[in-house]
Amino acid sequence: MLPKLKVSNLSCRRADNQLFDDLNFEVHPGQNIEIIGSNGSGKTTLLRILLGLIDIGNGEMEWLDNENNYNNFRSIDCFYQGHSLGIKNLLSAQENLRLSSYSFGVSEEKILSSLNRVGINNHSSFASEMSVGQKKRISIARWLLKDFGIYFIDEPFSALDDQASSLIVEIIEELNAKGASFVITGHRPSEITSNQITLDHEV
Amino acid sequence: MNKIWNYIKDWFIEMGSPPLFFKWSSKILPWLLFISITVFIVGLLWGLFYSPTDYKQGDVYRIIYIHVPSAILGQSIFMFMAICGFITMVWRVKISGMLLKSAAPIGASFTLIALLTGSIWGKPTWGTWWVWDARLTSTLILFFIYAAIIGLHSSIDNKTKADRAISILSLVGIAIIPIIKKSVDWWQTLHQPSTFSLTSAPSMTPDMYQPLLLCVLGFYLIFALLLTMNLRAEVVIREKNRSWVSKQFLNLER
Amino acid sequence: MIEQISTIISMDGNGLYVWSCLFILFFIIGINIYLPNRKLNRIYKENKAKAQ
Amino acid sequence: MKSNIYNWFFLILRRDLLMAFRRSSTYITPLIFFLIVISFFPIALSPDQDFLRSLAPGVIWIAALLSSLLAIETIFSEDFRDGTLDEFFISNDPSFVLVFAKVLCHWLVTGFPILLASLISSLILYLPVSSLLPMICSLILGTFFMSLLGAIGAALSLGKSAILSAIIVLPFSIPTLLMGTAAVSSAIDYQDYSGFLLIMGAMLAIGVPGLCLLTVEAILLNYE
Repeated sequence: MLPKLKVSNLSCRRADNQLFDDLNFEVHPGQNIEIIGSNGSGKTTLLRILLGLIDIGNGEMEWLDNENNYNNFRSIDCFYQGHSLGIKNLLSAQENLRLSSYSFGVSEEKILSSLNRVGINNHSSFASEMSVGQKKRISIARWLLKDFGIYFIDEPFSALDDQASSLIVEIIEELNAKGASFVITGHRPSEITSNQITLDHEV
Repeated sequence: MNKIWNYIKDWFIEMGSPPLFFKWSSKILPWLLFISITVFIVGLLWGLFYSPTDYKQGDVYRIIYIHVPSAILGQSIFMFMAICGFITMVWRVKISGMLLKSAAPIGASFTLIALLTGSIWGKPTWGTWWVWDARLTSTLILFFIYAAIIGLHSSIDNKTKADRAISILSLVGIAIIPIIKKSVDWWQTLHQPSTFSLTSAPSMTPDMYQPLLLCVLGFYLIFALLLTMNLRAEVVIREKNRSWVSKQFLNLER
Repeated sequence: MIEQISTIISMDGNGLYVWSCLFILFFIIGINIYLPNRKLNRIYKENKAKAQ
Repeated sequence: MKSNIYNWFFLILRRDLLMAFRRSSTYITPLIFFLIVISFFPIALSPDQDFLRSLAPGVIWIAALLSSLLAIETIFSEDFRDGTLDEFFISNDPSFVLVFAKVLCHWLVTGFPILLASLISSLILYLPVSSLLPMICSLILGTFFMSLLGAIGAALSLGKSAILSAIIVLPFSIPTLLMGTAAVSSAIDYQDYSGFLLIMGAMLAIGVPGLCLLTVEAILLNYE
């Protein structure tokens, strides 16, 4: 199968630091990529460059479009979750999920079942009343709303108990089976993939 | 046509690359220093000593040779900054962001000179240090806008990011400054008849006008000089860890 | 000669205004020349010290 | 179902309004601030009726300007902090629509209560009834323009002090202030005020697309 995203010769420098240089990788359907690096090594910047949020990198990113051609425009459904979870405190769990699914329209059952899948049962209570772990679970529930092409997740394994991290691994494997790919970042290698890119320029 | 345009653009980008800029500016700096200071001093001497005395205001009108050029500079530097801001936003040329940053304090200085000298001029002619005249007010606001740009730049630590932030602000400014000038004029006509006008002699004689033109030219040259100096300092500070700085600026071979 | 100079300087009693304007002009331009050169000098000294 | 621009616009608007009404301080604080500032002028200057009447347009306008500026500082910061702004910006929907929706929501939440409060303050500042209409019209146009300007200030100073965004925005607000006060005071003098309102409308018409686009650029800067 063709890779969904081809990155070649990507490099980026910020002020005096070369964040990364000559980065090459491909994201294949159903396979994951993990970007490992310490704080300030440019993990988040890399994700943002990939998604086109900022335009400070040099190099080529090619996305597979519907007709199996590569071009520079992102036409694959992408899901991005940054450092912060994207959960609004003043909305309930259900409303948060409904907001994330505005553009593709998801039935209420799907929302509820996604929430149940991650172990959130009080659907209508505000996110402000929930703990950080529970908010993290809501954000994981959003992965299940639709079959996205590539998931870009910034540090999914930080600040989680064992139970929650095994839940994440489970869900990632489940989604991989459907053909989705994950691009995740982290401080140290996790068990979900052996396909790792290390960003370690010496500061 | 397109080819020529691209050629010109590439040439400018190449000339604007920090090491090359530092090299050629080092060569022209002594010349610029000499020419600008000569024209500046000659213009001021001519205006302050050899031009005729105004029959109405007496010798105090000679402040015009300081006041008017700096007011003109205050406005045209903002125009310059807006052009730099546009280039920074559209083509992401690094040097134009630095130009914008280095021009801001100079523009603020000239606007401040215009304000202070205008106020000093006001004392003997109007009998008071400050009048809420339309031009004075809009110059004051221009000064505030310069201050806002400088303040914004210093508050952002990432300097490339700060350059782009102030280029956005300078673009907003260039759109709104004409509106400010126009609205202050209207405000004047509404509240009080504009009894005061800064150019008290409406038709100047040529021997008053010629030194004024020379002064304006001299001020522009001084601006070019100050800008080059500021930009050189800016470039070296931004890139002080690069190898070209130690080679060219410090003449060291590490 | 001295009288001529003093009439030029006093400018019919308005001299104070004109000369203070001139002073402000040179003072502010002087600051603008001094500051970037001081920055350059500081970096020059720092790097010289580092190199030796 | 494919989302179009209007769905996207109303989604943001609905979401922001919903959240604003769940946290009542968003619309009550600027309102109270406005009334406090208004009531300080008679106390500090003089309770004389004629004096206050001549001062009223300026006082109301300054208070409206400051309170809408005070409130706009948080327009993007919360979304930026909790990551929802990232999501909006990587989605394929146009981001200037997002900015416009957020500005409109902010205006509905803060500018609109200020309009109502300005009616009350016209009573305590002895403003004649004939000048109420130009005051309301100019405040509608002016506070909306201020919200747009404030949005760009807030985006540029995201995560920094509120005073910085005030410094950025206040010099640019002069035309609005002048036109607004001029409209009200010419109505007090029984003169034609429509010209001032037309100019404010023209500024708004240019400001909506221009400032929204520049605000998008300013927000994107914060991701670098």
